Amino acid sequence: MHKASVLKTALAAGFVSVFALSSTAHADDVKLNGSGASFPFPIYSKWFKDFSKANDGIRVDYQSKGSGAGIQDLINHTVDFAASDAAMKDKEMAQVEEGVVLLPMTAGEVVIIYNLEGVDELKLPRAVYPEIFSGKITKWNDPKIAEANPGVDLPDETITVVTRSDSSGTSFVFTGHMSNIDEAFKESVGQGKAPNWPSASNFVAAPKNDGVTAQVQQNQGSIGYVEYGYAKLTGWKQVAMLENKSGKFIAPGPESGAAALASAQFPEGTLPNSDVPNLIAWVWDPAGEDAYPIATFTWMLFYKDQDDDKAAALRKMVAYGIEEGQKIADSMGYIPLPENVREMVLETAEYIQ
Amino acid sequence: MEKLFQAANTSGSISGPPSAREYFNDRLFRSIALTSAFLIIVLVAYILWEIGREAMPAIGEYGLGFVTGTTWNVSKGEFGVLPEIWGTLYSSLLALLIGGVFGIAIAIFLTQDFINHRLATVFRTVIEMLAAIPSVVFGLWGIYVLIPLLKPGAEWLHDSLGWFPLFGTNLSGPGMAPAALVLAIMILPTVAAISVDAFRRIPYKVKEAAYGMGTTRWEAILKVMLPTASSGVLAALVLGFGRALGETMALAMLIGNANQISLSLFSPANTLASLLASNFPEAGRIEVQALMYAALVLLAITFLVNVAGLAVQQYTIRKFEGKK
Amino acid sequence: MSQLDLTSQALDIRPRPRLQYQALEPRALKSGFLTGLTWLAALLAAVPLFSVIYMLLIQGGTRLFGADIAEVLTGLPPAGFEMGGGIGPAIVGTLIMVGIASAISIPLGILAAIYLGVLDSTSKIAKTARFLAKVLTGFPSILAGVFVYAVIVIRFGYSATAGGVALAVLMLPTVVLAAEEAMSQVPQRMKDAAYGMGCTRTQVIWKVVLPTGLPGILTGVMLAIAGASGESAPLLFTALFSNYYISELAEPTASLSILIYNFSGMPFQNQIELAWTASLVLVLIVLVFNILARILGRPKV
Amino acid sequence: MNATAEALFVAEPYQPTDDVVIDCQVDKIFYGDFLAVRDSTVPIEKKKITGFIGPSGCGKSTVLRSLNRMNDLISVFRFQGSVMYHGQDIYAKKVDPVVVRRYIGMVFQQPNPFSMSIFDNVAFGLRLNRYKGDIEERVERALQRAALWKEVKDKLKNSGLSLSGGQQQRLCIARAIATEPDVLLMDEPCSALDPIATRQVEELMLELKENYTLALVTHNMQQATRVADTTAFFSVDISQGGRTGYLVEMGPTRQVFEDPREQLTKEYISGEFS
Repeated sequence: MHKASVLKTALAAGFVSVFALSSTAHADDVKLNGSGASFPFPIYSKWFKDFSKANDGIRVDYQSKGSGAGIQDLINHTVDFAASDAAMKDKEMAQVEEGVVLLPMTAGEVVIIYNLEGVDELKLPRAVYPEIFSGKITKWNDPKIAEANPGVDLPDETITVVTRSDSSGTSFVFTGHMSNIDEAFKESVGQGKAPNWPSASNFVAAPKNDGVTAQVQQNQGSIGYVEYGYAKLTGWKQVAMLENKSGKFIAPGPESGAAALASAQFPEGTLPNSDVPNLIAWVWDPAGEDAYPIATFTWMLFYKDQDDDKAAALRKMVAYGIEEGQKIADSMGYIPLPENVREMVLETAEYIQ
Repeated sequence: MEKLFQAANTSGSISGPPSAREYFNDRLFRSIALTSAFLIIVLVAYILWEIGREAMPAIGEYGLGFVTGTTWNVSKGEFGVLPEIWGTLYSSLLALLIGGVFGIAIAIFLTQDFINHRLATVFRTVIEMLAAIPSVVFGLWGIYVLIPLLKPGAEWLHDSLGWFPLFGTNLSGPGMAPAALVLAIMILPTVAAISVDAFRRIPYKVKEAAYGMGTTRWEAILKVMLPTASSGVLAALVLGFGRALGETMALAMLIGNANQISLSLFSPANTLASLLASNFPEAGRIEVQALMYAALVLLAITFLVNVAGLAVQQYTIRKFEGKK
Repeated sequence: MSQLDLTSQALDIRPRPRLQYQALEPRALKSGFLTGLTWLAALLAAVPLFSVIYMLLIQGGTRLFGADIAEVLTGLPPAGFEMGGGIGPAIVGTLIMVGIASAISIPLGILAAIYLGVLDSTSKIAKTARFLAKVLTGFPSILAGVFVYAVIVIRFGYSATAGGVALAVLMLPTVVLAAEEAMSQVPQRMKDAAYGMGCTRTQVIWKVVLPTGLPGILTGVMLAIAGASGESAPLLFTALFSNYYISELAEPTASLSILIYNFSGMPFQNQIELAWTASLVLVLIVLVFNILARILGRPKV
Repeated sequence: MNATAEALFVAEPYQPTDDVVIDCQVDKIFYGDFLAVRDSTVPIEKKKITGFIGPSGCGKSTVLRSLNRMNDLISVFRFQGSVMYHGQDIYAKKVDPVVVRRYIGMVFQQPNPFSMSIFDNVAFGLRLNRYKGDIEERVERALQRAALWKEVKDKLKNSGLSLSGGQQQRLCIARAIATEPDVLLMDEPCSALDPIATRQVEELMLELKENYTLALVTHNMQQATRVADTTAFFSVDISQGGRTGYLVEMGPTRQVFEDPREQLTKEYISGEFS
C-alpha cells in the first residue's frame, strides 16, 4: 500500500504546481511577440534585446521559424508582428482584415562560398554560376571557369553543390536573381523558397545557414550559398566575386550592397485596397557600377489597426530599428538602409494605429 | 444492496462486504480507466481528422500520383514523395537492423551476468539518459565526428567495390550511411532499456530450468531466455522502429535531403519526416496541403509496419510462450 | 559431453563421464565465441554513446563548469555579439512544459495501460487503443506541434500550456505501451491472491498490480520524459520562444530544445557554446529525473 | 461409445450429519463449450474438513474454486447449479463475488505472498476490511495459529518472498485466517512443499478445525485419511466426448476408504489406476 500512495502524492503535487504558476501575471508591461524569417533573426533579436533594455515597460520576443510560418501567424492572429524575406503576396494580404503595413527594416546579400585548396580568389562570371547551380557545369577545371580565373590552378574534381534543404528566403532571393539573368536556369530550377534543385549525386542539401557552411567547410571542392553576415561572422574567407550587370567582378560588402539597394525603385501608389504606401521593391539585377548582384530587403509585417498601447510600442520599436538599429547593421553582416528608404519607413510606420 | 450473508457475521468474523464508498471507487476507477483508453482512440481519430481535412485538397488533386511522383517542385505545383518513402523505409530498416541487434546485445550483456549488478545498473541508467539527448546534438555529432570518420572508409569501399549496388556512389558528406548509423544510435537506448526490462522479468526458475538441463550459457540465452522474453523484446523493437520512422531533426542534417532513390549507402536521400521538418516553416497554402498528404503517407507506413509487427508478435508468442 | 551417451547402455558398463572443461568442444567453442561477440557488441555500442557524451562534456562542460556557473544557469539568453548570458528561462520553460506534459500523459497513460493490461485486455476498445498507440509512436514530432497549433494556438495564441500539450501527445504512446507491458507481466498468482482476499478489481490494481509493476512503469515514464524533453520541432509551433522568464502559463516560453535549435544555427561562438551547454544541462536534468524515479520506485522491502 | 443410451451415473447423495455451511450442487460447469464438471453435490459441513480427491483433470479444483467464485476470473467460465451459503445462492445475479471471497478465504497450490513485508501480508485482509481494532494483536494471533510466529516474530519487516516454501505457504494461511473467515478453501496446499512442511500444514489444518470450516483438494490420499472428516471422490467421464469430471461417491472418510460403495472408488483407493 505504501508505494501506491507515493504515486498518488506525486501526481497530486504535479497538478498543484501547474495551477499555482498560472496565477502570477504582470499587468503593466506590454509584451510583443513576433515570428517569421530566419535570415534577419540575429539582428532582430539583438535590436529587440537592446530596445527592451532601453524601454523597460516593453518586452519584445521574436522566434525565427521561416517566412511562411510568420505570414501564417499574422493571418491567424497568433503574433503581434511578423517578418518575411518575400514580403507578402496580394492573396495573403487580403486575408488580414485589419490590413497590413509592410516595412523594409534591413537588407542583406547572398554570397557564394567555396572550398578549394589554395584558391583565395575566385571570379564567377554571370553566365557561369547559374550553370553550376543548375548542374550543367560539374567540374572545377571547366573551361568557362578557367577562362575567368587565369593563373589559378583549378583541380580536376567534381563540384559538390551544397544547397538549402529547408525552404528559406535566402533560396528565394538567390534563385530569384539567377532566374532573372539566365532563362535556362529559370526553366530548370526556377525561383522559389524551395527551388527544384537537380537531383544529381553531387547535389547535397543541408538545413539553415550553419548546415550549408558546415558542409562546405567539411568537403574539399564544394560550393554553396549563404547570407553575407553568416560568411563574415564565421570568418570564412573563400567567398566568390560575382560579375554584375555592368561586367565588373564585385565582392560582397556594405558599400557594394548599399550601391545595389540604391537602385531600388519603390512602386508608386499604395498596397492593394489600402492607403498604406507600397514599400515592396526587388533588386533582382542591380545596374549600379559597383553594385553587388545579389541583394534584397527583408520586411516586417504589422497589423494596420492594432490596439493602441501595442501600436505605440511597435512604432517606437520601428523607430529604434531605423535610427539605432542601422548603426550595428554592418558589424552583424547586414546592409544599412539608404537614407531615402529610412525616411519612407518612418513615415509609413505612422499607419500602425 | 441489503446486507448479504448477514448470518455470516458469526462470532469472530472481521470480514464484511466492501463499503458503499469502495463500490463507488471501484466503478468510478474502472470507468475512468475505460475512458482513458477510449481517449487514446479519440485523440488519434482527431489527429487523423485534422490532418486529413488539411490534406484532402492535395489528395483530390494528386491522388496516387503523389506516391509515385519523384519531384517536389513548389513553384510548378508538382509534388511526389516516392524518394522520401524509400528513404524513410531504407533508413529505418537499416537503423532497426543495427540499433535492434546492438540493443538486444546490450540487453543480454546487462542482464545475463556478464558484469556485476552494480555496474549494470549504472550502464542502464546511462543508456536511459541518452534517450534525452536532443536530436539536434546527434545531428551536429554526425556532421563533425561521424562523417569525417566514414569518409575514408566510404571512398575505399566505393573505389574497390563500386560495382556492388550498396557502394555505388561516392560519399560526398551527408547520405544514407551516416543518417542510418546515427538513427541506429538514437533508437539504441529505447530498444535496450525495454529489452533489459523484458529479460529482468523472466522468473528465476526459468533460468534454473535451462541451466539445470546442462546448457552452456549461450544455449540458455538463445534457446530459453530470448524466446521467453520475446514479447517484451518485440515490443522494444516496435517502439524503436516507430521512433526511427518519426525522427526529424538529426536526419534533416545528415541525410543530404536529395530526392533520389538509390540502393547506395553513400548517396544522399530524403525521408518523409525530414521533408516535413524542412519545408513546413516556409510552406505556403498549397504546399501545406501536400505536406499534410505526405504526413498521411508516413502514418500509413507506420500503420502497415505495426500490422506486420503485430503479426510477427502473435507468431512468436504462439510459438514460444504458448499463451494468448 | 557429447561422446557420453547416458541413455542406451546399462549404467555399470558405461565409460566413466569426463567432467572437465572441454574447451575445444563445438558447443563450448560456440558459446565462447558468442560471449566474445557480446563483449564486442557492448563495447562497439558504447563507443558512439560515450563519444556523444564526451563531445557534450567538452563542448558544453567547459562553459557550464567554468567561472560563473550561476550566470550560465540563471542569466538571460544573449543576443548577437553579447558575451556571457545564460539559459535560465530555457531551463524553467523546459521543466514547466515537461511538467505539464507529464501531468497530462502519465496519469492518462497509466490509466489507459491499466485498462489495456489488466482490466479488459482483449476487448474491442483495448485492441484498437493498443494498436493506435503503436501507430502513434511513429508520429513525426513536428506534426504534434502542427496539430496542437491548429487546435489550441489558433484560438488562444502561443503558450507554455500548448507546448506542454504537444509534448504530452508525444509522451503518451511510450507511457501507455511500456506501462501496459510492465503490468501484464505481474504474476497471475499474485493477482489471484488479491482476488482471493476479496479485493475489488480496483483494489487489486492499486494494492498489487501497480506496486509490483512500478519499476517497469517507471522505465516507460523515464523514456517518455527523456524523449519529450529533447523535442524541438513541436515546440516551434506551440511554445515559440522568449528571452525572459515565464510569468504565466498562457504566455510563450523559452525551452532548452528551441534555444539549442536557435543558437546552433547562429554564427556567434558564444551562442554555439551555450547551445552545447544547454544540451548538457538537458541530459543532466533527465539524469536527475531518472535517479529520482529509481529511488521512488525501488521496492521498499 | 454408447454414452447417450444408458443414463449417466450420478452419485448417491451424502447425508450430512452436522449443519451445512455451504450446500454446493453442481449440475454443469462449462469452460466455453467444454463440459468440465457434471452432477456433483458436495455439502460442506461446519467446523469439519471436507476432502476432495480424484485423478488429475477430474474437476476437483474447479468445484473448489466455484465455492468462492474464483473461477469468475476466467471469462469463458459458466456455472449451472446452486451454491447455498447461509441460505443465499452465491451465483444469484445480485450477489457480488467480492463479498463472497471476503467470507470464504482461499489458499492456493503455489505459495503467493504479496511482495510486501511479512507483517503487511498478514495485515492486508485486516486493512482491506477497514478493521479498527488492534492490528498487531490480530497479526500475531494469526501467525501463532499458522504455527509461524516463533520463526518470524523478530523479522516481521522482512519481505514475505524471503521465506522458505513451507513458511510462505503458512504465511498465506495466516493471511487468509487473519480476518477470521467463515470457510477456508485449500487447493492442494502442500503439493509444492517438502514432507516436513507438509506435516506442519496438516497439523495446522487439524487445529484450524476448531474455529473454521475447511475444504481441501489433494491428490495425496494419505493426507485425506489423516485430516479429512468427510471425503468426496471425483472421477473422469470420457463418454461426453472430452474429460468431464463428476462426483462418484461422498461419505465419511473412514467409510469411503475402508468400505466404499462404488467399484470405481475401490479401484482408485487400491491405487490400480491412480
